[in-house]
Amino acid sequence: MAKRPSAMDRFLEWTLNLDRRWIYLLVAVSVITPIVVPIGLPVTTTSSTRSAFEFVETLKPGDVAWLSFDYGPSSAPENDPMAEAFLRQCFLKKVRVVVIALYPLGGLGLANNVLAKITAEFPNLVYGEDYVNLGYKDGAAAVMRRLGDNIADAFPTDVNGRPIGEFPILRGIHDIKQVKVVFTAATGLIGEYWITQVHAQFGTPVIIGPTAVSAPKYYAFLNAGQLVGMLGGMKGAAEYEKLLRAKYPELDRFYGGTRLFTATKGMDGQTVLHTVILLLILLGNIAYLRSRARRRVTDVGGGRGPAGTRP
Amino acid sequence: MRWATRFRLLAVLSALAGSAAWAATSSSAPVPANLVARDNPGDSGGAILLTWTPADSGSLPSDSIHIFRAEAPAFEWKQLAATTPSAGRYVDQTAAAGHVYRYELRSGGISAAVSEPASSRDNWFRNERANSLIATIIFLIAVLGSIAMARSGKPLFIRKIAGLNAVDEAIGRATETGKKVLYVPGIQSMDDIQTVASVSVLGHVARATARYGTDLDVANRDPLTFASARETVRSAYLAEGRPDLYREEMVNYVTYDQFAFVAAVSARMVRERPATIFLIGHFFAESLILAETGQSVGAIQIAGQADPTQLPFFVATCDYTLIGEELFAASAYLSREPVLLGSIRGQDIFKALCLIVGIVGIVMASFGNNWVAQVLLTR
Amino acid sequence: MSFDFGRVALFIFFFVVPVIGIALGLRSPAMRSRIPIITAFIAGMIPILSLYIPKGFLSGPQGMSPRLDRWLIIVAGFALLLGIVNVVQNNSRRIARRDAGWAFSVVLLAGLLVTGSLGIWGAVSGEGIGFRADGSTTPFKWIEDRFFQPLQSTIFSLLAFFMASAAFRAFRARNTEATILLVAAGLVMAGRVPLFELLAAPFPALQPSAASVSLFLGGLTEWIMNIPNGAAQSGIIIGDALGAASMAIRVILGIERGYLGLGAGE
Amino acid sequence: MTETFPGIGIWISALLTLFAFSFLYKDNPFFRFAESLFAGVSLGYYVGIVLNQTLKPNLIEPLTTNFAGNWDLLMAGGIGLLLYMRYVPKIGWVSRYALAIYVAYYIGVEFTRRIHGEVLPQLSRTVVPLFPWTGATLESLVFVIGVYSVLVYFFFSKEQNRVTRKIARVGIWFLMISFGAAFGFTVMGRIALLIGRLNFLILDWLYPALGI
Repeated sequence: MAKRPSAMDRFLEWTLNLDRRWIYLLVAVSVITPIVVPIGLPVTTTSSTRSAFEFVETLKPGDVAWLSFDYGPSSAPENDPMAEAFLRQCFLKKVRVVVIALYPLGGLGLANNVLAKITAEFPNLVYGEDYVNLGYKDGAAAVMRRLGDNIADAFPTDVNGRPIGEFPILRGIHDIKQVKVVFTAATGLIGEYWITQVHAQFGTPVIIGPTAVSAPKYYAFLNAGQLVGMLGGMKGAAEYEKLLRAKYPELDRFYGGTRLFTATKGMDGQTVLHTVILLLILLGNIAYLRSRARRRVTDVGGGRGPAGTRP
Repeated sequence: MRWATRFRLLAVLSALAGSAAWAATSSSAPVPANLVARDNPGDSGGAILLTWTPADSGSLPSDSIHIFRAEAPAFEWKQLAATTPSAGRYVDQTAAAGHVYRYELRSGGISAAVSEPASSRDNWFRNERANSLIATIIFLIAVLGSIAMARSGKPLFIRKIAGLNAVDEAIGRATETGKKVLYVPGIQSMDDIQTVASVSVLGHVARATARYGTDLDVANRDPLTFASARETVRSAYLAEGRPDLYREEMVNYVTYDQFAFVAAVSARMVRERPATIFLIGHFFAESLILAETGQSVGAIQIAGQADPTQLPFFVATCDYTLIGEELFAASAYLSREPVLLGSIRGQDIFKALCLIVGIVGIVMASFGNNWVAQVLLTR
Repeated sequence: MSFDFGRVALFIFFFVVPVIGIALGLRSPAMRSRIPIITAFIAGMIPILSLYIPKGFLSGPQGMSPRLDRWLIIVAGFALLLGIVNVVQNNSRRIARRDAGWAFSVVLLAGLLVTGSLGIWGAVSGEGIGFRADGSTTPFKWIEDRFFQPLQSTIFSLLAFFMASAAFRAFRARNTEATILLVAAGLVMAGRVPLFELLAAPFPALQPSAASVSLFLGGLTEWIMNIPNGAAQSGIIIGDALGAASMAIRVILGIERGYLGLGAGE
Repeated sequence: MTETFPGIGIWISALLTLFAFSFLYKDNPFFRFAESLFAGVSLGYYVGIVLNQTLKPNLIEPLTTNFAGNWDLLMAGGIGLLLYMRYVPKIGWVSRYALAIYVAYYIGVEFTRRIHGEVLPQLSRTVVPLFPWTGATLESLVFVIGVYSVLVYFFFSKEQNRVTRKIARVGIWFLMISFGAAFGFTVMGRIALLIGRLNFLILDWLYPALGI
């Protein structure tokens, strides 16, 4: 005699057959509410982000750092805060920054926008001395080979076409070996090339800020000492922002503003939707396990149900 | 070559690499002495290596020493750099190739040591990368040797991947219920090796559906993949002697737009409720709609992809997933193509060597000798 | 014309040899596949050899390898635009035959034409495609900021919806592997966001214990990412690297020729 | 403080964003319009960056300013143009030379990364002491078992005997934990994109438009 499905089972069955667009609505609401009503949940830092932050803190005024925009608009909400936080930290420490972009699908536009936004916050910076934007270049792997010997081979001019010989910042820097750190905000493969090609062959320390989708892979490179730090996705960016504001309280005027998008504020929406998705997975699996248990009672032979397969 | 002999060869060669990379440094002396200047080894020229017996800084007037350089023929001394006496070595990166230089160490104004003339030149081998070259040579021997063996007709063994049993079982289920089999070979073109592997798995599936007379439907997004999938299915039905069962519209081209393709195929799943769905090839995140719809129509789903980004979702939604290299092993097992069989065997040999070197290294490290880890580090 | 070995060697390998190959190929089709394999071998070996041989003629400032790098930056630019030719072909054919949805092909070609010509204008006029010297934005950049960026990021943000719906309707712990996966996923998700602080927000009394639970889960997640995940990723990296290295060898030695658009036998 | 009324640019971005979101309701012409416009604009974007950032500074200017020193770049341009010959009927095979150089060079550079930059450093990381028993060596033991069992799992040219089948089983468990971790991270990655877009729609468009 089949076990009669309880009210709970009927409810679960009903929710499972709901149109998927109700779930889409639930997702939209879970993201919109924290934007309209910010919660301000705490952020805890992890060792991979702390080691990145502390390494940049060891740089001395006048050192040259390298920032590479290897992502596109499709991952800007995760990577922009990383690039902005790194630039603010360098400019506060009087570290000079060379900016390039190697991601074809939109890297250059983001480099221009982020640089314009941050240099507006530090009015006394001089283009060509404190920072320079060398723009985009095709053939990322070939560009990195040239950076190992002679930067001018790959980037003869800056983003506006001016020969790089004119810029004092590059006078002491002939190739990437003399750069103190390369920070790559990355989405796909190009970020990995900095580790397995530039660091492996030229030794320049690399910090990577990957999207959350590609972050798990970089724990293997972090363990092997091929990286000096990593910011994993939006959470990594929020951790870096927390460390930055703790060390440099004067940055609160940028991070405090209500309208400015920061990774820390984004984490509110992340938390709400993480909770919703965890509940959805639990609910879905409870319904699945109960229906499978019920079916096992009815099929004495314990054969495979229509949707089930061998356990 | 049997593994035992290959292992002895590796041990000898890496010992050679170990000694070449490490020059012993002598003990310290009161004043930095016998300064030697010579071409920096293993580079493209333009650098001169200075080595001197390091002095303990206590016995010197100032705690740092200054390096001076004089270029032939004038030989007037110019300050080059400053370093600590205990360093024992310094590399002058600014020495133009072919020019002759002499170097002098001065501490607190008094000259401590002067070197013979030296000039930099380009060298034939970067000895710091000997380990990487040896590993590459061993890899070449393993892979090219295995491919040559496979091409010479020697039958190479590949174990049957568990996934292929799942494939046959899933087609059996479709035959039982009389419903169709839907196959999606990924959304990339034939220049993606995962699509090539998927088409060879499709050949196996088509032969099974030809044998059992099950209805087959192959939905394509890329024109090139569509052409080679149609060719594969037609020859599979011929090989099984059932050309009569082959229908032109079995292999069809849906559309090129990524999201439109996914929406159209999931609508087809809901309409025709296939018993078995194969999602094998290179997919991107929107493939979640396919896996979810397939699950909701109660189909058995077999997925397969080499690049790991989609694998977590396929494992969570599908009944069986070919993971990473398994997809290529499956296509090698099915196609018996000598080059594929040889490559997989060559890679396995090198993986076995990595395991052996790793375990030997761990045993030695456990007894305090960290030499293997140092040998493996690349610069 | 300064004579140096690197430049002349590349001239022979990548100009003289292809010209001879094309001449021979015009007469006998067999040559059309054999000589490109030689060119591929040379182009593939130069970067590999320059990793180990620093000799001037190969890796020096004017050697073959640096010069080939500079060439291949330029060739990569041309290759990036290769896709445009068959997109224009397909879509103009779609418009000519008034296939279903040909209006969207018009939209596609219009977008390509306008943005492309603004890009060309930026190069010809010297204005560039970013900020002008006085800080104002070029028309190309205006289109990038207002059309390109929002479209790309929104189309990708749809994936969050698909994932949430699949989470509810499709992610099942149907076998041991999927169970381990979902349990690890749950722990990592709960460890990377202040989940318990959110749940305890309306109950001040629970907040300290919520914070300690989050701290513990955060530590557990970090351990999962470093050790079990780190180990598995390291194994995957070694396996994939050997697969890609063997594919590279097969292409450079001409064993694998599919990329040239010809069968292995031809 | 109330933002100024959003300009035409913000309105266009917001409209295109809503067109793209309309796919959630169902596949409709507005979404197809947004998707096609995106495909066209991104190809036009490639033309802009390739011409301005690569061909002009690295090819055209060196040839025009110092031809004697850079005449060999002509061949690079020639190879690039040769790629396009594949679309010319009958003599399309000529483009094989350009394709051979392009594909073989970048796969050769990839080869320099794979063994030198990935296999050896990762293998070197697994060579760690396992004695004496401490917290650290125990953790190293788990790590080493993980790496080597995954390697054994991807072993195909030998039949699995009793021992290797168990080791491969352990390998699968490590793989599943790392897939679970990747799953958790990917969830955060996808949500971040949505937060970015809705943040734009609400704070940069809706609020200023409503004068909040």
